[in-house]
Amino acid sequence: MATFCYWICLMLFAVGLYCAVTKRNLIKIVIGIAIMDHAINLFLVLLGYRRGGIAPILDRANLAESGSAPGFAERSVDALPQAMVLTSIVISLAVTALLVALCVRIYEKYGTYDVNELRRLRG
Amino acid sequence: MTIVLLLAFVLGLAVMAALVAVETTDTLSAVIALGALGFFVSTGFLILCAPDLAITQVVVEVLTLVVLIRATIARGVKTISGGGELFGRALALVALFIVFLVSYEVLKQLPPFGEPAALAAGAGTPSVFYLLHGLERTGAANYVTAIILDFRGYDTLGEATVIFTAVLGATAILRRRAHKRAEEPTRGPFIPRTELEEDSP
Amino acid sequence: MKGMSPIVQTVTRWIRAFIVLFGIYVICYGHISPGGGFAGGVVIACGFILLMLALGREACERRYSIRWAGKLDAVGALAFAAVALLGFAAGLYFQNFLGRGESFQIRSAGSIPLGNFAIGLKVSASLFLVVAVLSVLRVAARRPPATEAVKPAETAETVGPEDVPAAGPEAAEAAAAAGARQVGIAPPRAPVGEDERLPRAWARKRRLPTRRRGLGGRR
Amino acid sequence: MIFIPLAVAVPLGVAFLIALFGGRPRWLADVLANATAAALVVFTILLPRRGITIYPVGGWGVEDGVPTGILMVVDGLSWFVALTVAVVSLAVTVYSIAYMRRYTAKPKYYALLLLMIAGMNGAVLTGDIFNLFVFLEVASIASYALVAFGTEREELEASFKYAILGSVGSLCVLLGIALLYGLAGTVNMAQIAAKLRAPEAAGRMGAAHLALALFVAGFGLKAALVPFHAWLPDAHPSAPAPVSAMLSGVLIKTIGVYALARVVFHVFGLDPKLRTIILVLAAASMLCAAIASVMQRDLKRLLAYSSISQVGYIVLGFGLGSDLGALGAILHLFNHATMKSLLFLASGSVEMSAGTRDLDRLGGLAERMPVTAGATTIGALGIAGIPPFSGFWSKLLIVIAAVQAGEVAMACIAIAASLITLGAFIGMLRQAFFGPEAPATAEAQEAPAWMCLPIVVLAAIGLTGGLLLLPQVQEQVLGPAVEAVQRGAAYADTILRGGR
Repeated sequence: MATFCYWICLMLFAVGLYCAVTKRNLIKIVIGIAIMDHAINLFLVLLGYRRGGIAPILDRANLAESGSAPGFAERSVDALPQAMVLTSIVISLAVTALLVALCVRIYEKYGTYDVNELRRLRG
Repeated sequence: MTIVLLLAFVLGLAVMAALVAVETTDTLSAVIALGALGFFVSTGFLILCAPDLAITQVVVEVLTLVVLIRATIARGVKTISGGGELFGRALALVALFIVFLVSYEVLKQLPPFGEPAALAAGAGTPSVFYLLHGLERTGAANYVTAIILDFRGYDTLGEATVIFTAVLGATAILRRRAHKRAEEPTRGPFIPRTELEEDSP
Repeated sequence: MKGMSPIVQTVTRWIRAFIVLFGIYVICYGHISPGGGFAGGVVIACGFILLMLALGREACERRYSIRWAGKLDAVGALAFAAVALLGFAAGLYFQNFLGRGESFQIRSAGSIPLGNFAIGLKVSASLFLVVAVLSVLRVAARRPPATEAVKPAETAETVGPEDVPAAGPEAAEAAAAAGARQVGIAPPRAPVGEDERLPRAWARKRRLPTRRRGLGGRR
Repeated sequence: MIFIPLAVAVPLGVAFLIALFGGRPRWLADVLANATAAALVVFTILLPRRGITIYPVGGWGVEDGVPTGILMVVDGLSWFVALTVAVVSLAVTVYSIAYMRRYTAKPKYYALLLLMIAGMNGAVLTGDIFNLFVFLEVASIASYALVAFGTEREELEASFKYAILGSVGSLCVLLGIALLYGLAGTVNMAQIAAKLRAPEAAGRMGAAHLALALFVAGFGLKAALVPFHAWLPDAHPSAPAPVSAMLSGVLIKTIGVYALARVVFHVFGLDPKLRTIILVLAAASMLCAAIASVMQRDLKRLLAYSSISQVGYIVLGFGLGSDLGALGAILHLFNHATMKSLLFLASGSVEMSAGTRDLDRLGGLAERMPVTAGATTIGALGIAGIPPFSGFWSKLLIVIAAVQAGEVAMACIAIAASLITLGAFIGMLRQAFFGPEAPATAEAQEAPAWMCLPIVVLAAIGLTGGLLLLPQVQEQVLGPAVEAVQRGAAYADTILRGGR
């Protein structure tokens, strides 16, 4: 049961990979890349979860309740993967924006979003 | 135990949204399904005690939707139906099955869901150091921001550069005219490329 | 993109101030409460994009030219690089060169709030720039150019604004070559008379290029 | 010591400045970019190359075995690759002064070029695997935009294909990093290596091997090894000449081959199974790409295919695992970087003055473009492995190392691929430069001065490349690099001790 969530993330990654590889519509390929990105971000945060943990954000109530910073450290969830995922989310937004810019420009030149059409037109 | 059930429910919905995004023929509904996937992932972050990520994921998802819809709805894009070549799909399905087998075998070797290797007792990992000394060393109460801007600020510099590069690249790609016309003044011998067809008819 | 109904426009004008305020709050309190430079920056970018969607690109164009967004983007990036280089003052690259202050206050984390502000400015400016640039080209592709002879709508030459932000001398020189051009971004538009207020039916009636015609039209 | 962060911070800062002020005086972008490239050459020469130097970014060093922040690690290998990047970037920026006049938005071009250089420097100098991914992404996104800089039909399509495959490669690398984080709980390369070798990790080797497979796939895709090379023959020819020189010359080597070598040698260690996989990939790259390059009629596509096969040589050299193999691979990395960028820059000159790249419509350019023709001959023969030029020495070392390591089949494949490449290049030279006059090249003239200067300098480096093997020179330059590659497990222990 414990690895069920990991397994779902890898399935999401596989669905994204399948979409990016076999689809003929440019926008679908970009969606496939975005799905893969979501899957890996979720997988990273899952790896950092501690059973019964609380968010790694300290405030007066938390500090008072858990006595001292080390006390809080025992109860808090791992903060490092959250920092990495924050970076990875924004990277995936940047890549999606660039790919959409390419798609818009390709549509303007070729008049279609179909990958097979592009190859044929290039001739 | 309820966390795993809740997560399984949310992730199951996420996988369903992904499958809808992949299999539907209309591009616009595919983009909206991607949006739904993003919001499920954001809910998953909330369940996993990552409020920073939930906020960022929701807002970034809104922006991804705006950008993607901008590229689809304006074009009145026709539905590109008709499957990819059958052989490709079959090959992909076989590959998926192999990935499923390998991953199930491998994931059993990862530490179980509740006990991350980074926070294991006695593991001299940076994560334990950040949780122990985050407040006193950096003064920031939000450990994620402390890591992003102080412990690993160099990552965020790379991150800011990634956004800057993507935006600069998008504006460079979307500029109206890429090659100067022959009559424009340029120093040195200038011969426009012969196969260069004009940008627009 | 002619913008949405007046109700949406007025509501947007009011809400946008609160959205940007929330974004600034998320940035400033990034090191105390959840949020931070990225989340706040994206919220502010959404505020401006909401305005652009609601009021229509031309109206938004006159107030926030895309060139400014490009400049702010680079200024934000330079600010963050400067915060990093100031770290040398405290000895090593990226060091936290300010005192730590007492915790749970806004001044509490030394150079982290500075980093948050720089990242927030940078992310909001650049993401607004991307969406603005994407919408600029798309509109141009559909609108027949006001200056040249009437051409069938789909094969209209992509007028659009010259080389969108900071194109520098080429833009000016190309602008001179391409005939009279208003200052700023938007190319000469037909007066906001009949073209703007065309009935919505006209827009829907003109069929967009189907696969076959698209090919023919394209060549 | 201070030059380590400056090697990344200066190109970033100048790129932001160019994007801010780029347009104002026309020459500002050119001057800033070239000054930065020159400064980078000086910075990289002054980097400390002996042993391992750790630069704790932000003051968070290694505290009793725990790396508390991102460490910038400089050893012989990263020093040498950073030097190669700096030399080729200087040649490319000088070349772009004249070549990029035909494009609009030149300041944006220079900003993107500097960002790519900063990304490569960041990826080479870091000791943190997530940081390596971030800077790899910076360099890749800048190269996607630069490939599509001309916004022509085939450039956009090639750039889209490259961007999709590049993104899939980066995502495989990120998934590998996530798996390693699951296993080791850290992202510092040295600590990952230590934890993977620790006793209690023995049961988890299956996940480590999956992560390794993902790294080989991801970095192999960035390095365009054969099963993943589909994007390179489209992306490089359609990019502007200076961009394809940077892509072929250094980009596939820094974020592809160097990253693969760093992960394989210092994080996982080279065990026999992995060694055979790498050798098979290298052999496939060498042979298939060389055969494909013979059949090309487009000048730049021919060069692109030969890039793939030469990367195969470098991966073969590293894969052998012996000292001689590493020496041959490192020298070939430098030789191929300088001479392939020379060939792509020369093809840009040919394209600019003759107006076309199609070999059938080119001919007899030698009289009209003596400098370009001479330099191209040096470059082509150098890569093909003709004795006096530097390419010969590195290929010879790799073949000898292969024979010594008992991989005679690999040595034969290497020699065969070298002969095929020689045939392809001689065909190209005869067709384009020394053949009969062709109508398209009737009014071709020599390229402007700014474009000939870097070509001549790179040709000179090609001629004198063999001197790097002189005993006292080699000990200074190549010795630290080979020692860094062969350090293997000691890399992690030295860093976790936080010292020399």
